[in-house]
Amino acid sequence: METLIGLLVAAPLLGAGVLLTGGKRLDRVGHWIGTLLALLSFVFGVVLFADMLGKDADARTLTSHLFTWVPVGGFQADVGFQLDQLSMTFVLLITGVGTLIHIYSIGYMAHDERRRRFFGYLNLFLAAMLLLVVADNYFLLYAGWEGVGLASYLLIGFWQHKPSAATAAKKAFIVNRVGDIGLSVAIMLMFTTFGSFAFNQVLPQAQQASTTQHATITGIGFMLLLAACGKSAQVPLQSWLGDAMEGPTPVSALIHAATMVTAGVYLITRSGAIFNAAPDAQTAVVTVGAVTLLFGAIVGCAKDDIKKALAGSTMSQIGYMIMAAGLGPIGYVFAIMHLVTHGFFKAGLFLGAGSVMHGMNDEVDMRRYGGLRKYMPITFVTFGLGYLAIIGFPGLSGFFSKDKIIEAAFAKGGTEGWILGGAGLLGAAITAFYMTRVMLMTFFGEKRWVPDAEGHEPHPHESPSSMTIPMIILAFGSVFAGAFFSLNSRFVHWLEPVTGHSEGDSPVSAGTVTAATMAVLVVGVGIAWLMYGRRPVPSLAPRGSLLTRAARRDLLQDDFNHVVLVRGGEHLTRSLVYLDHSLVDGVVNGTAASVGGLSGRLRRLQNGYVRSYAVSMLGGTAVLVAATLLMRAV
Amino acid sequence: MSFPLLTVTAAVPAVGAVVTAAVPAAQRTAAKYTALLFSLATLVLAAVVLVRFDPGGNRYQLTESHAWIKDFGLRYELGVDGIAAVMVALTALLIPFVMLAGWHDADPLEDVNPNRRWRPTQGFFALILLVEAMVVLSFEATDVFLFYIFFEAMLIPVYFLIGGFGDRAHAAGEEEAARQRSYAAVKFLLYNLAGGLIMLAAVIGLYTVTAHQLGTGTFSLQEILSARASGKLHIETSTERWLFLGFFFAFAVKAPLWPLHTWLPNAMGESTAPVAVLITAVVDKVGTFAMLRFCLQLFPEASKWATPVILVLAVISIIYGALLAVGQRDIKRLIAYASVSHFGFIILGIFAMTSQGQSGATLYMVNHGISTAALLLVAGFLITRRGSRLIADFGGVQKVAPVLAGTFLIGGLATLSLPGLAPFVSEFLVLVGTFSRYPVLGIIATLGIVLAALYVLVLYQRTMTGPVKAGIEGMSDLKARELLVVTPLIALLLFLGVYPKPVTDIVNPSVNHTLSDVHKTDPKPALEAKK
Amino acid sequence: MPLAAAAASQTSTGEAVQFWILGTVAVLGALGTVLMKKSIHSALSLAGTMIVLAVFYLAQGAYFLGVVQIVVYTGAIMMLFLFVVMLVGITAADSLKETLKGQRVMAAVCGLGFGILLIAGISNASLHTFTGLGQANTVDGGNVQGLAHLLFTKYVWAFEITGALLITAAVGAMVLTHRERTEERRTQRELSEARVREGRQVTPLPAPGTYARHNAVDIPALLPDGTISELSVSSTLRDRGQIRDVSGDAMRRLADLEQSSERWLGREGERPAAERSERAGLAGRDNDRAEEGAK
Amino acid sequence: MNPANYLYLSALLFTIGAAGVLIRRNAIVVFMCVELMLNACNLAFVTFSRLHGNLDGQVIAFFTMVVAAAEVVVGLAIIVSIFRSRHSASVDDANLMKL
Repeated sequence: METLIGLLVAAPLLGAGVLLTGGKRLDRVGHWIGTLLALLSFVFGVVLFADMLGKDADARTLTSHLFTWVPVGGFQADVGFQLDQLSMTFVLLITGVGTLIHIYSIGYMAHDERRRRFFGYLNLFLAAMLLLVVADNYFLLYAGWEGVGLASYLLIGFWQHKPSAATAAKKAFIVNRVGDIGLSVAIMLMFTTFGSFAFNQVLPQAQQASTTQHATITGIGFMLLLAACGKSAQVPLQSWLGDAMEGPTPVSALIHAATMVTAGVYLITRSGAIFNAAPDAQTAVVTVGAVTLLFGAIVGCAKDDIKKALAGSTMSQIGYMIMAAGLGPIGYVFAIMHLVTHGFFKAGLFLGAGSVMHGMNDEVDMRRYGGLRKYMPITFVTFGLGYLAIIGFPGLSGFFSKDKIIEAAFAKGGTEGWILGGAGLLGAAITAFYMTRVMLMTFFGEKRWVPDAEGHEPHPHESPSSMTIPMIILAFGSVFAGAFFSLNSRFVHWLEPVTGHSEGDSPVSAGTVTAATMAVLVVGVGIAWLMYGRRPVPSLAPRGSLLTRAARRDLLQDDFNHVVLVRGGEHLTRSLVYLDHSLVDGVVNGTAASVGGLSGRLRRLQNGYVRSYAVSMLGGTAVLVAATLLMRAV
Repeated sequence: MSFPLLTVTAAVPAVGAVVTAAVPAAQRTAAKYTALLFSLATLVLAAVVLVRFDPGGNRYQLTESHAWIKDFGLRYELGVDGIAAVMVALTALLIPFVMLAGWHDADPLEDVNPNRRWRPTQGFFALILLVEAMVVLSFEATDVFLFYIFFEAMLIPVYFLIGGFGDRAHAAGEEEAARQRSYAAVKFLLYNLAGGLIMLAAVIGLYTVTAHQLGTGTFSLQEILSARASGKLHIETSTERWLFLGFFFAFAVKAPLWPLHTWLPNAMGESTAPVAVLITAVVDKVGTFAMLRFCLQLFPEASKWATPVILVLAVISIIYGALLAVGQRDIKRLIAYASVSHFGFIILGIFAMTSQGQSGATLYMVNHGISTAALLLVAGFLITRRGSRLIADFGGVQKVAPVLAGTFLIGGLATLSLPGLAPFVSEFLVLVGTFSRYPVLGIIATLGIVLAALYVLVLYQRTMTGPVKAGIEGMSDLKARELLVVTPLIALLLFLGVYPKPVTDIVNPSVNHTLSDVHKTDPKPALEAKK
Repeated sequence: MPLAAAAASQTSTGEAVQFWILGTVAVLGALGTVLMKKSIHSALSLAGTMIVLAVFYLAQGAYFLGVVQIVVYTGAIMMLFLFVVMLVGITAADSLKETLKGQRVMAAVCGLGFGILLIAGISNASLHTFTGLGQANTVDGGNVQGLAHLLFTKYVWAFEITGALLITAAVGAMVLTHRERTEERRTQRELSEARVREGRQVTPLPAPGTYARHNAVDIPALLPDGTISELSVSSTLRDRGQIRDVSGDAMRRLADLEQSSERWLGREGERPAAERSERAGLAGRDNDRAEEGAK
Repeated sequence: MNPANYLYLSALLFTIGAAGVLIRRNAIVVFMCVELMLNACNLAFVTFSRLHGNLDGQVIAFFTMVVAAAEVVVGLAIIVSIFRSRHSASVDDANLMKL
């Protein structure tokens, strides 16, 4: 079984290797190879899962040590895997959703001449993401962490001929790198504190270490949070996610909705022991989560680009998860549960959006959709189910997971609990609003279609079955996953051995919270219907209020980045280039010039007349004779 | 007497240089193959050195020692420790690729009378082999003066390589190109000569100190070390500091360390890509290597005394080099400044005085050699195709030459230390090694990884992505010869990224020796220290 | 001059007298070498000094060197100098006016300083008596044998090297003075074609030697109007200013000759001198024309 | 007579020769002055030979003569070839040895 973990990672890695180096020969079968290997990986995952279910709840962790990666003195980095329930959850999500999206992409990318490479990149992503979740130490996790960043970079920039895509890819990678500083510093801190960075060394000792090394542990917590912010697009490192929608839609579904962006949640949950020992860091985590869930939701309300609206939603939903993870043992399980259900419905929503775009000549502006439900029935139904799931319609999966998080937030207790719970409720309302808006603008109302840049009239049509089948499966998941997990607290029991779980004592009862959630849901949907359902949607965006305009520009965060970081950086580098040339080089060149000037003077002595030279020779000889005589005399 | 393996390893390229230079003018291709053959033979010998080296054995192995000039205590002493063995292997490894990449760089431009006795091609390849011989000898020499001789002598062939075989892709025309080329070559020479002269003074100073205290002066590293260990030799603190500074200055110029770095962008910008690789990946490594071997071993106390300043300079190099790389408009100058940043990491690792730092620094030397070679050689192919090295002249290359773009990206990703590629391991080791003793410097240095991502990706974005620019449309993809250059380098980057253990196993014992020279041990983890 | 005494350890009064007289000559010769305006005079002064030195050598028991000094130095090397002076031109006298600023002052300072230092050094040494060469010159049976013994034993290596040097120098001198022909030798046809093309002097150059009394290459031919033809004498002579003027002096001498012949014939004082000279000029021109016609 | 007198004479001749080298511009005369200096040295050698009572000094003087001969041969050849190309025997005219 242990070797199977390695194969789990190796299968898509092999796919990536073959597809990326195979050349044009594989163009015709490349997508099949990619999909098959993703499926193979999923099968391995299922086999492992079945094996795991057959064991005792406390003995389910599988480990496998492959080889020593970097052995230098006390620094022993291993390539070793650890598969426990938490990893298993991710493995299934990644390989499952991943396989579906591979299948979807066969149809979606059918007309792209670089489809083989696309599948290579997707496989590379799967491998890196699997490595991330099955690594048994932070160093190897870091490798997977950067690996998914690379895959994300390659896939966002897949249509490299578009400058906007290339810029977005670069931005994603660099913002992620800022977060990576956090992870690397965290690893260094672990090394200097614990002498190791393996999960089984660091985590059990964290609690005890916090008595003597409290500041360090808190530092580690903050650094891990920075890393999570980068990868999971949390404030203040969220700016890349919206731009990342430049990538092909399956990429947005897989990487920027279902899996990679949730890696931050995984990291925090995995490092739960550290956060438990560092309450200050936990406070920071919940703050970031709460801010982001509102931030993302507000941004989502203002975007007219369907994918960017969904991206705002992703940000907001991950905010929920981060907030839950920051709550400690009362929230870890629900963070992961929401993560899984979100993986289903958000992937489904993105695939639906992709299907819509596919039918609408790649138009992304929702103001130019409208009335599509008749033309794309399957897409409409699956998208609709995803919509109901995300807003938390009772009985669907989003209802169970989100409700639990809000409950847990209240259960945090004290003022903090109220604030977080309130933020969660507000977020739920806004979620209901913007998702209803998306739904209404896309599928209802009258047609607002316009010809594309080349003058082709859109002819909306249902997508091929390779695209609809994954959507249907995901919709299935969005509907039933939540209920399945919540029945008998199945998910809680499943994860409890890894993350630990405590109920907490909520000041408000579960029923009250559910009622409140329902109430805000109705309010959100109602407002949206009033604004976009009853009235026709203008096909050009109105100017909007100050908040709307700010939200359209990602609440001015990009402008801030642009002014402070980009412009400032440009000025800094430009002035440094100038300084390097004039000051550092100038000092040296100046020395050279003054020596040159001096030698120019001295050169005059060298007048080319042999007789002058002879005089100096004779003079020199005279001096030597004089010196000899003097030495003798002395 | 056993077989003088080290001498032969250095002698083969030296003989090769003579043979190549002697090939008749018209037989250019024969000259190329001759040179390649000799470089491959050197590679085989270097591999033998690596295999014969026993990590568990003596500190210096395969030693050779002969009196040279008795009256001055000069000895012909060779020997390798793990670090030197690895560096020799790196040198021998890169030279064949440099030659293959520069296969046509020294071909005479068309309409040259074949009967003329002008033989630039022979000269180019002979000079490369000569550089190889000198570099190998300076890695192998355990006599300070012997080292000094080769350290300085290698300037001469490099000078001619920069000044005589410049980049043909120059925007400002033939005459301006020649002017800048000679400026770059002279700057290179003057900087390094200045460093070398100061070092010479320190070398002589060391001799007088040993002559004074031991009766007979010596330059032999091992004699000095054993004399110091037995207490016969005691260098006064102030003397030691001055001697250290003399040595360090020369190495810092060569390395190059901020603010002595400005020769590198000129030299790399004006020379052809293979020569630039030779400079940054091979020749400059002698500087950092010598810091490890000579500065730390000969002057342990002074090294510790100077450590704070050097570390700060190294961190400045890292950040400064990276920031300047972001601001460059010329591909090769960008890579040059990136190298300045990377050399900052190497020096940081050396002077952090932890086993992670120094092993990381040694590994970094190897990895930087390979990754820079990969990136720069592909950049060279790119530049040759377009006839320009300005970033602004490129765009959309990925569309017309995907393999070229892909290899360029991999080289770039290696440069920005992506996990899975070799430089990541070394960079992280250096950072961990630094952090465990100097947390603040470690964190500042970590910022370098963001800047690295910035300059690499900006470069990639501007040259490879976006719409296809004018002048790019007909660009051909990599040819078989070029693939032969790039593929093994990339394979090596991947291999060492995933499994660097073979190298670290050779390097670690030597690093521990060096650390014990400076009486330093790794800091204990905080938890254990508490107990 | 008493040869035996020269080898003795003591200097005789005779030697002292000889030293003071010949030493003065040597210094005068040296000064002459430096200060004479014409190089030929310098060479002769130098030869004088060298001969004096040869005498000094002999006086000091260096018989072989004394002879060599005269035979090789004064005889051969100075001749070589004279040859070169001849080649370069004896009248290419360089003025003694100094052109380099400060050169003369510096030369004087350095020279004087050096001389004073040397003399001070010598006077510092306590030299009172000669050991004398009596023994050294007799042990091998003579001065020449003694030198030969040293040369072929102790100094044989230096001797060989010096021999090699001499050979190299001889070859070097040949290489240096040998003029490499850098272009194809032009045939007579090409030369004549070039001459016609240039159009300046199509015909051969006029021959010199009007009124030749001997091998008169330095006497230019006269053109019909009585002026001399520059082309008829070698350009080297022209540069040296060694063209003999025929117009006045020679005419007069010719007239004298005619006069004396007339006297001899007994027709003295028939015509005035002016008329005679005019006729002589005419005759000369006729002669010229006849010569050109013949060519 | 004091043996040093020969040496004084030698020094005097040498100095005069040296001054001649510095003052004269005609290359041939310069060469003659060099010869003069060499001869002055020879006189000193011969005198030393007599002072010490062995023949080594004379051997050196002999070598000096040979070397002087070689030098004159090459030197004059150089003068001739310079004269050919520059039509001057002045050492000041050969002043290309500067930047």
